[in-house]
Amino acid sequence: MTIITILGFLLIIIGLWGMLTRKHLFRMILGFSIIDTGIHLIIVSLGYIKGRTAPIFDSDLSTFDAVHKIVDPIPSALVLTAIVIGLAVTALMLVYVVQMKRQKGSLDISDYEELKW
Amino acid sequence: MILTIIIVLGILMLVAAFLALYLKDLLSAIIAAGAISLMASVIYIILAAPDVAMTEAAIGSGLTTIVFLYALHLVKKEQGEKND
Amino acid sequence: MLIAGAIISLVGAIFLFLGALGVLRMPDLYNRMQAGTKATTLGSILFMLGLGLGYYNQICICKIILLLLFVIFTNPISSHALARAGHFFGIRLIKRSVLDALHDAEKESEL
Amino acid sequence: MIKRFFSLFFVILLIFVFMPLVKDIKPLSELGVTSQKYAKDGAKELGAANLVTSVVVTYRGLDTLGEVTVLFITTAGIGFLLRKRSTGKNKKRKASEILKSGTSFLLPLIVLFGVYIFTHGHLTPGGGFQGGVVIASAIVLLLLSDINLHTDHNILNWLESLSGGFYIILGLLGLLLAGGFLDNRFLPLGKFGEIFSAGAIPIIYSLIGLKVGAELVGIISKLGREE
Repeated sequence: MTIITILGFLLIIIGLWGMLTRKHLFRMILGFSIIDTGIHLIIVSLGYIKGRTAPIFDSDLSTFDAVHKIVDPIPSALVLTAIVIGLAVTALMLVYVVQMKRQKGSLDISDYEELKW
Repeated sequence: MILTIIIVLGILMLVAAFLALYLKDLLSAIIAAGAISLMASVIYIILAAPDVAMTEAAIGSGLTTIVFLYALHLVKKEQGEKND
Repeated sequence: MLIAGAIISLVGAIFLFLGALGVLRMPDLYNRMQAGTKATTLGSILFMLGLGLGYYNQICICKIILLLLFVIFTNPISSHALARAGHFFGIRLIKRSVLDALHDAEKESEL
Repeated sequence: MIKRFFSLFFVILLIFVFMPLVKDIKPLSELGVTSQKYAKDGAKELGAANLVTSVVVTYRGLDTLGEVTVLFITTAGIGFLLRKRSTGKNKKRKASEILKSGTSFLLPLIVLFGVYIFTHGHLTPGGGFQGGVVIASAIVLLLLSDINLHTDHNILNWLESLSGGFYIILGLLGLLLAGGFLDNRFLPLGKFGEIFSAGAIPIIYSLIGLKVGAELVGIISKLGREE
């Protein structure tokens, strides 16, 4: 569905804007998780076909005419693993933020100026 | 009908994304970011992907929020009584 | 059967709406939490019962009873934990309220 | 201020780059070639009713292996960053009686629900990842209710390594006895639609569920235990 694709792109742009302009470290990670959600929405919406059902065989869906009745299973499978990885990476980033706070005592990105140019 | 649901959910998601970036209170911002995932899981049901919907509802709005809250707790404990 | 189920679900939906209205309109945290818990518990119970009556078959009824048990057990526990955390966090009651049993009990145990 | 203009410029550039992509996306009307093959032969070949499960576990099993590896590495990184620091124990509020008794009633039910989700992954929506997450949320409830609990990290480590190792061993058995790495057909396929069917898929998905659950519990208990 195209409208959901557009929604996913809007979420990506909002998240990127947040990551670029906000100064607080937690806000940047929140922007990252918004980008994550947007990407997942786009990938799942690319596999949708109008008027079809989920790829699970039961009494209503036989294996013979499945080709004309189910949506694409591959994007679902890819997103399934991507969500779990997203959680793990978010947790790792948060732990880094906690360590940075312990080292320097600040949560503002403009206080970290070792690599500033 | 389904198009209306999708449009309403989409507008709510965009509003929640802006709230997550611009609310003053960090706790409310984290809750808003969890709400985005919750609405996304409803959209996955509409897109006929129940597996993804289950995962997103459990991870995106459950565990991610909990991990954020634990990290916020740790950071605030470092800070002492000063508030932010 | 379908009509009876529809009526029961409608009543449940009205309760859910009242719960949402209560969350918006009530004055302080504890009142809001009470509206958001009591009304939505009853509302979701009625809604699911109506659904089960409307599409009556045995597997459906069994699943709905399990769901109801889960809602009945989890909803009060979670709101209890939230209200208790709010109390110890230091959120005040509204001025007009007359009774704070947890505060009184704490004072008694200190004495 | 310069920086803000720079970010605005960057975001607008991104919009212009992606605009043609969004405009040219047409909704699918037919499945792609690979998906058509999966839809036609997947149920007959592997015997799993849930096509997403057979894609995740068998057809793209190497992806899942890599994903589990990434999860393991992030868990190890978190454990490394949050090494034990010797600070004094601070006092915590005790959990209330209602929460404790409610937890003792609800915890087995939630764990049972998680196990149900990952053993029925080949029949109904759900599977290892979802079941592992449900088990991890049960452990969160335990952490919230009984604050002085110490999750035994040795048990967690053993559980994680054993399930990971058995996952690889099952993959190698598929390589030896059947068509290729992580092929599930070295066990009999059984009757379509029953719980003991689909060859090794339920076993592999249960192992993935145990591994994911152990890793997520490790992350959360490390974050929650830190003082």
